[in-house]
Amino acid sequence: MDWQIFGVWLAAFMTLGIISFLYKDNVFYKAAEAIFIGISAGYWFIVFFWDSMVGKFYVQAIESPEPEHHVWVGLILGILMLARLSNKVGWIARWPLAFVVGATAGLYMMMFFVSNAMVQVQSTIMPLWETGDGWFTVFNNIVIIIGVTCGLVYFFFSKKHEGAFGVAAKIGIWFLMVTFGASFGYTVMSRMSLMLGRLDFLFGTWLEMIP
Amino acid sequence: MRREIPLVITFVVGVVFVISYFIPHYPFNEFESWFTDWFSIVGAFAIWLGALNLMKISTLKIVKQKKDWPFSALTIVSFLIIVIFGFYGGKGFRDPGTTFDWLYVYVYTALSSTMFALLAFFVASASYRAFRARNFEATLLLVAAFFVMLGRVPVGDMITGFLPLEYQMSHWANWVMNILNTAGQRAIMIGIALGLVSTSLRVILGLERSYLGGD
Amino acid sequence: MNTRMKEIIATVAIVAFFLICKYVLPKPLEFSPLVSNLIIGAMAVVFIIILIRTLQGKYIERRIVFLLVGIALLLPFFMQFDLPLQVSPEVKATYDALESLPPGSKVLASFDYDPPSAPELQPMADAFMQYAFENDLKVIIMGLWPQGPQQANQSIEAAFVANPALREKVEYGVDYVNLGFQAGNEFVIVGMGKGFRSMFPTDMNGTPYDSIPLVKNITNFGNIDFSLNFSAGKPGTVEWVQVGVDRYKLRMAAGNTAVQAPAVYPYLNAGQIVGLMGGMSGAAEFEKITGKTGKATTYLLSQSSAHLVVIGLIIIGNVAFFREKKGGK
Amino acid sequence: MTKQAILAGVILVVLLSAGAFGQDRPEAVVDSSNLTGAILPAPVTNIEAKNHKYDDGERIDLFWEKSVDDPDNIFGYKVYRIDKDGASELVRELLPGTTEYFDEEVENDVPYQYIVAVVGEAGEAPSEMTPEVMAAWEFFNFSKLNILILGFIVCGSVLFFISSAKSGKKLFIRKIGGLEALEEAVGRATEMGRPILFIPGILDLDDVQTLAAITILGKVSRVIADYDSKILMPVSRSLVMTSARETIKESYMSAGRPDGYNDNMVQYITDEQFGYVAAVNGIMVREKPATCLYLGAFFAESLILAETGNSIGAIQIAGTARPGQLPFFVAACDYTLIGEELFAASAYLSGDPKQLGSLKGQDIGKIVAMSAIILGTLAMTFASAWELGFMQSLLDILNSIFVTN
Repeated sequence: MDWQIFGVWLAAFMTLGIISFLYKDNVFYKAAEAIFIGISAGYWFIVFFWDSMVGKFYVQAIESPEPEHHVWVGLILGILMLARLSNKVGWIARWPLAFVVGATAGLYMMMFFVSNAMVQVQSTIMPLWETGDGWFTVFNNIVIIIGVTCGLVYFFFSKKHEGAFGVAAKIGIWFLMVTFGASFGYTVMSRMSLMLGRLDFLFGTWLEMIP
Repeated sequence: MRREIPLVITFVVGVVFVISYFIPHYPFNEFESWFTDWFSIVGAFAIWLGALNLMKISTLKIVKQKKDWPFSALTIVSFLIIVIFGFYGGKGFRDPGTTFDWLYVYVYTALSSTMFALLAFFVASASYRAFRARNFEATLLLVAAFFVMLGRVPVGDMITGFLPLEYQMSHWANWVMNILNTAGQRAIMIGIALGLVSTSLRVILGLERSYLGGD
Repeated sequence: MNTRMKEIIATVAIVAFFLICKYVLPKPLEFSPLVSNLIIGAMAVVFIIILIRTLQGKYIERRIVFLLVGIALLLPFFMQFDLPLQVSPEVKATYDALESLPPGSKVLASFDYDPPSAPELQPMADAFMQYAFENDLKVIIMGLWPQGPQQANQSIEAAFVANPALREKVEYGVDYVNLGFQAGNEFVIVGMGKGFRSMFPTDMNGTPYDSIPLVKNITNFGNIDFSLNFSAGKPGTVEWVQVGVDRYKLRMAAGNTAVQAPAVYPYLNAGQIVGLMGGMSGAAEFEKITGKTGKATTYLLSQSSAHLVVIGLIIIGNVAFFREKKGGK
Repeated sequence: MTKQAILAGVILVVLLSAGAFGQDRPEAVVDSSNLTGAILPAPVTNIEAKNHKYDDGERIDLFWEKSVDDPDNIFGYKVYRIDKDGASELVRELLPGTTEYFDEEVENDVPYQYIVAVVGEAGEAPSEMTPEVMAAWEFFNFSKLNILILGFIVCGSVLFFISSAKSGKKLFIRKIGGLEALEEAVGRATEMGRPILFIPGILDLDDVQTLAAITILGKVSRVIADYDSKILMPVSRSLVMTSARETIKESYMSAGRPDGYNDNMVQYITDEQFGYVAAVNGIMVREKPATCLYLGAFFAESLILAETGNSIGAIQIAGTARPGQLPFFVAACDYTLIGEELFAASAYLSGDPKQLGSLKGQDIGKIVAMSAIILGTLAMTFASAWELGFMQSLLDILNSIFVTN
């Protein structure tokens, strides 16, 4: 038996099984979903085993000519994580969890502050005067500056939205709406692309109808 | 003790990451690379925890003969199959041509892609039944969405084909994305960044403890 | 006839449909321009019927909408139209950045996506791989998503199929290397800033880092000339910008799924990334500008038709909504 | 004493480097013998070696201007490092077009010199030798001082407001529009005699959005208890179920109607995303709630829920901080709490000092951002339009505050 042809048929069957959910929840969908959950958990399990445990930990801690001993601490923290599976000693899993949360908080604090706040503020500072890029650029600069400032006003909670401040907040929400519209359009594009990929598989790879 | 030790760990680790951003040398750079190595290993165990938990729940379901238990059995079997082939394959387990790769291409890819592809249909049906220009804001949203949806595919330029090239739909979409969208996203971004800074600060200082759970 | 009967008949009909497609219909199937235009006309008529029904207050059923979308996505695959496609400035910037790299430059390509996002990102990756190999760029592949390195292998294979001469020319370990996946999300990038070796002690197949000619002299981002990131979410472009670009001064461009792309525009306009390819349209534009026409270009017609259907459905729904509102008052 | 030592050290280094200069260029460094009779390529010019600032003393940066024969007549560049004993080492071969190299294989506080040679067909054309340079160690990265100061301002104001809220000071938070809408919607369901559906997202209790949703649930269930209307709350996490039950029970107690509460108000369905959505859809179609509230962390299920809610004619109010789902909620719901508004609503309702203080502290950050943008823009505009000197200096100051590299 040719495994490739069998694979294509199997994949087609599974694809249709999941699509059948559109009609209603049914046994094919449930079976496909169950397989999906198992396969994807297994996939992650294996890749993490080979790439992280063998490819990194084992090489660094044991195989390397100059073993690094500190990674053993990481291993212990990791094993403590598995304590969660038990109700009795589950509390000890908080130690690795605290490590993860602390590391993430420390790193995010700097990452987001610099890249998403400071750099963005700095690059919003633009001239409202022609400096060689044409007046359309100036117009665009004005739009961006108004958009960012008014958007920030909308998310400002220490003052009532009234008077000039209220107007700014209103303009801010309009900008946010256009932004959401752009995301909306892009998300639709994305979702449709995903389905196109599946149809290409069904009617191209499997049924061989697509030129 | 059950509460204090995690708080100390969070504090020390968080502070090291912040300080090593400013002070580039020993001992902070050393600690930072240690912690980075540990994080990678703990991350792997977190995934295993998820997988083992799934096995635990599925097994319990089968043992207690709960509703839909045969599907749990299916989950366990498919988990075991891919894990066995993964271990068996050695370091080159996912090279093209291996059984693991076959499972990836024909089972995993088919299932995961189709699962998400269903959303295409839900978006369409919600477009018909739910997305309404019920006020000025929602109208603005939908109009911007139209510009982008038309401008990002050739059909937009076909519809506006009578206009000069630089006034066609795709240029309008470019403008919406690069100017209006950038402005709005930037405001959101700055807001989220400040929110993250204050949350992280609370976590590091131990003012925020909800991640530790109850008791 | 009860529901059970109906369902059985429908199932039989679906199976029959696929069997006919597989064994009866000509392969490949191509519609003549006349048939294509007739189909487009028929779709327009269907929409008018839906509009009328909706205005009468009879909303059509969800499943019919599903079917309609399926048809609108599928049929354009068999039609032949020449589509105008204008390359957007952000895609052109990506291409220009690649063009400016002298042969032998080291490009770090991070594959941060999984199969569901492959329809959008794989065409970009395929075109990039072929371009890189043809222009003698040295590619260092890695993944922050476990599936990434495997998707990269598919891209390499696609490049070899598109240009068979490359199979002889390109050598693993010298012209490209696949470092595989590493756990730890953005912390992997932090670690790579200190040294690639510590995060990837071996490549995907267990070869030690120091015995791979291409990378043995690479310590960290300082030795990388350019980076391209294919990203479907977190961790992805945002994390690469925050750590790789802003902290370690990496020069980078990104290919994103359409869902993620709008949030990346501020980085583009702040100069944190030099170029951006967003979603299927970005992929098609990149294929066009590199001249490596592939899947994305063939999807464009279906993509267009899907957008029109969604816009049509929103308009119909809203027309009915305003009519109801008027009637209600 | 120390001063003298430093002085002595400096003199020593100067002498040593002078000695190094005095030496002949090491013969072994480059092979410039002209074998083929072809002409040697032009050497690079303006070569400069610098200590890389603000690191652990582990890197020397090398810059030069490329040879005029680049790229047509050369094969590339070779970088040589000469240590204090005069021994040279080839550190890297580089491609044509390169104008910089960062040497990270140096030792801390050891003097080095460099030569960059252009490699052509005829051999190698060496550059001048650079003056001695050492990779030095700096205590603090002063190029990031501004980040530290700004960070202190934001973090400091968060902490300040948290402590002042804790000490009982009343902090003003503007009214959130969605909260009024929330109350109206509950009232409407009561009038119609139909239930209210509350979905707290699909993430667990460790997500802040879920926590905010539970806080708002406290308020909503209080109104429900007062009006004696009915609430339906299918959830996808067992922990969320427990805490939601407690919250609703408390509301009924404080409304003086403990008998009105029962556990069936909150039901755990399943952790599985689509399975959960299918079940919620079923409940919606069967029970026809008049009001649907979606507050918390949502993923792809957002539009499926909103669509079903719309088809049964319910009033829908949503709130999430997940940007990907906000567009769908805004388009499909009657009112949406956008991003931070969800947290602000929760802070407003709970009066929790931690939340209120953070919100206020973030507002300070926003004031800084907004004023920097406005001031900077004005300064830049005036500086570029009329070349006003003091505006240029203001701009320079602002730039130095926000510069990140």
